[in-house]
Amino acid sequence: MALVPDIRITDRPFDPEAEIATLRRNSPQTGGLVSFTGLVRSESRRGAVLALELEHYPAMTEADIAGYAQKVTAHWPLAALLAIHRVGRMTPGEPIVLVAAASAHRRAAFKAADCLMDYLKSRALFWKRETTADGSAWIEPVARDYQDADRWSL
Amino acid sequence: MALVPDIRITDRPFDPEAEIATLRRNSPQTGGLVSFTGLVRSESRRGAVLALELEHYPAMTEADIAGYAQKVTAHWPLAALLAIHRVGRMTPGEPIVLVAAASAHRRAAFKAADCLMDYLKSRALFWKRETTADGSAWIEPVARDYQDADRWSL
Amino acid sequence: MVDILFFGKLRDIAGGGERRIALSEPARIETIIAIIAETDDLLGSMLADPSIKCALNGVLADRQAIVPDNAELAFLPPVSGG
Amino acid sequence: MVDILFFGKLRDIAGGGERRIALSEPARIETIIAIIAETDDLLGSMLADPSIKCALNGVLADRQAIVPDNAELAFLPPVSGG
Repeated sequence: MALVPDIRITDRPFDPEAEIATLRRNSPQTGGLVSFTGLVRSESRRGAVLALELEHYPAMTEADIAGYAQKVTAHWPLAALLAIHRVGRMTPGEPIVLVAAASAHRRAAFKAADCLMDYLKSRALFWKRETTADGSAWIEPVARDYQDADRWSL
Repeated sequence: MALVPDIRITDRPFDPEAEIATLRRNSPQTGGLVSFTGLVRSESRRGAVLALELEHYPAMTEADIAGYAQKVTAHWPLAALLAIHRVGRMTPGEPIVLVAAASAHRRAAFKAADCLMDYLKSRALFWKRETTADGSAWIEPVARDYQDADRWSL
Repeated sequence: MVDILFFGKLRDIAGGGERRIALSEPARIETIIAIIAETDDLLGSMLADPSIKCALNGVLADRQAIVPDNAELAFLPPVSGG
Repeated sequence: MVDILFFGKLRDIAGGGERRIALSEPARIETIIAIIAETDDLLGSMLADPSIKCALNGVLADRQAIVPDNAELAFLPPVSGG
């Protein structure tokens, strides 16, 4: 049976560790589980961050990520693949994103989580606006983010 | 102030997600957190696993890992680095190991966790005995594990 | 009618995330951009930039694609998640 | 006296994790392996294998290292964690 990735976009806070725990308990055959949790930074190049707003395109974003996640599951032998991405307004320290991959093979779990996270960072349909004391600015990926995403060819 | 890695060997069960949550809450400046949780497999090449026993050398193992973890923190810009490793007798599904790295830089967190995990797998002073219906056997790393560890030169 | 959606920085420039325009006949996306540029110079020049992707009814589309009536046309500036 | 520790598969072959031997004078690790081999052929040949590392008082040591009195000498077979 093909693995169906669990992809969720939510406008509510989520508990990354509760999600990781559920994934772990539901993957008893798993050798290992890799997770990445992204948090709203308290400092950016523009100074202290007051808030971050994430926007998505409901008609496309989740389906697009699910399509890419299917490629990830086809590329590495995974027992489970999860991505949760917040949208809406967030404050520093809040979790924005969780990616988790479970596999019998450690390396596959690392690569799958790394790869899907790179996609979320610079390819998935999100737009991010940061508010500091200087006002709000839309944030685009830096060159490094594109280089990271370019490492994968699924 | 230099970061001091948190390295623990324990003969009791531990809760990986509670540890990840604590690390996250204690690293408010962190952009992201990568974790690897290793679980006792229920199946091995030798069939259904009944138990796994992990042995260490108290006079050396933890200090040796702490020494390597210091190199990891010197090599990548990390906000926190944690490794917890079980010893003693475990049954399938139980967590054996947790590695977690927090950093303002996603890539640094991924690499540090990956690297320290490779060290724990094939360089740190642990010995692992697996019990199946056929009896007990000491498990040594496979060629792939050594190749993984050889990727890093800290 | 065509529903036009603006995301990210385009939403700010457009003064809102949605706009509806009437077409007398089906038109290419690039034609719609030209129509927008007639009344909104800055937005028009931003939409013309190749860094802006276009999606027609939820599917990425070429600027030469024909926009049918009742379509949803979205303009997607460079993305940034996580 | 020298305290000798065996780990992993060596513990099984040695029939226990610890052994204490008396030395009339300080000896090299390789000499101690030879002494063990006199009474325990299989264990001796395993210890002679270069895959087995040696630690003297908690520090990895060469087989030519001299073992002082009251030392702890550990034999470490190939490791495997996580």
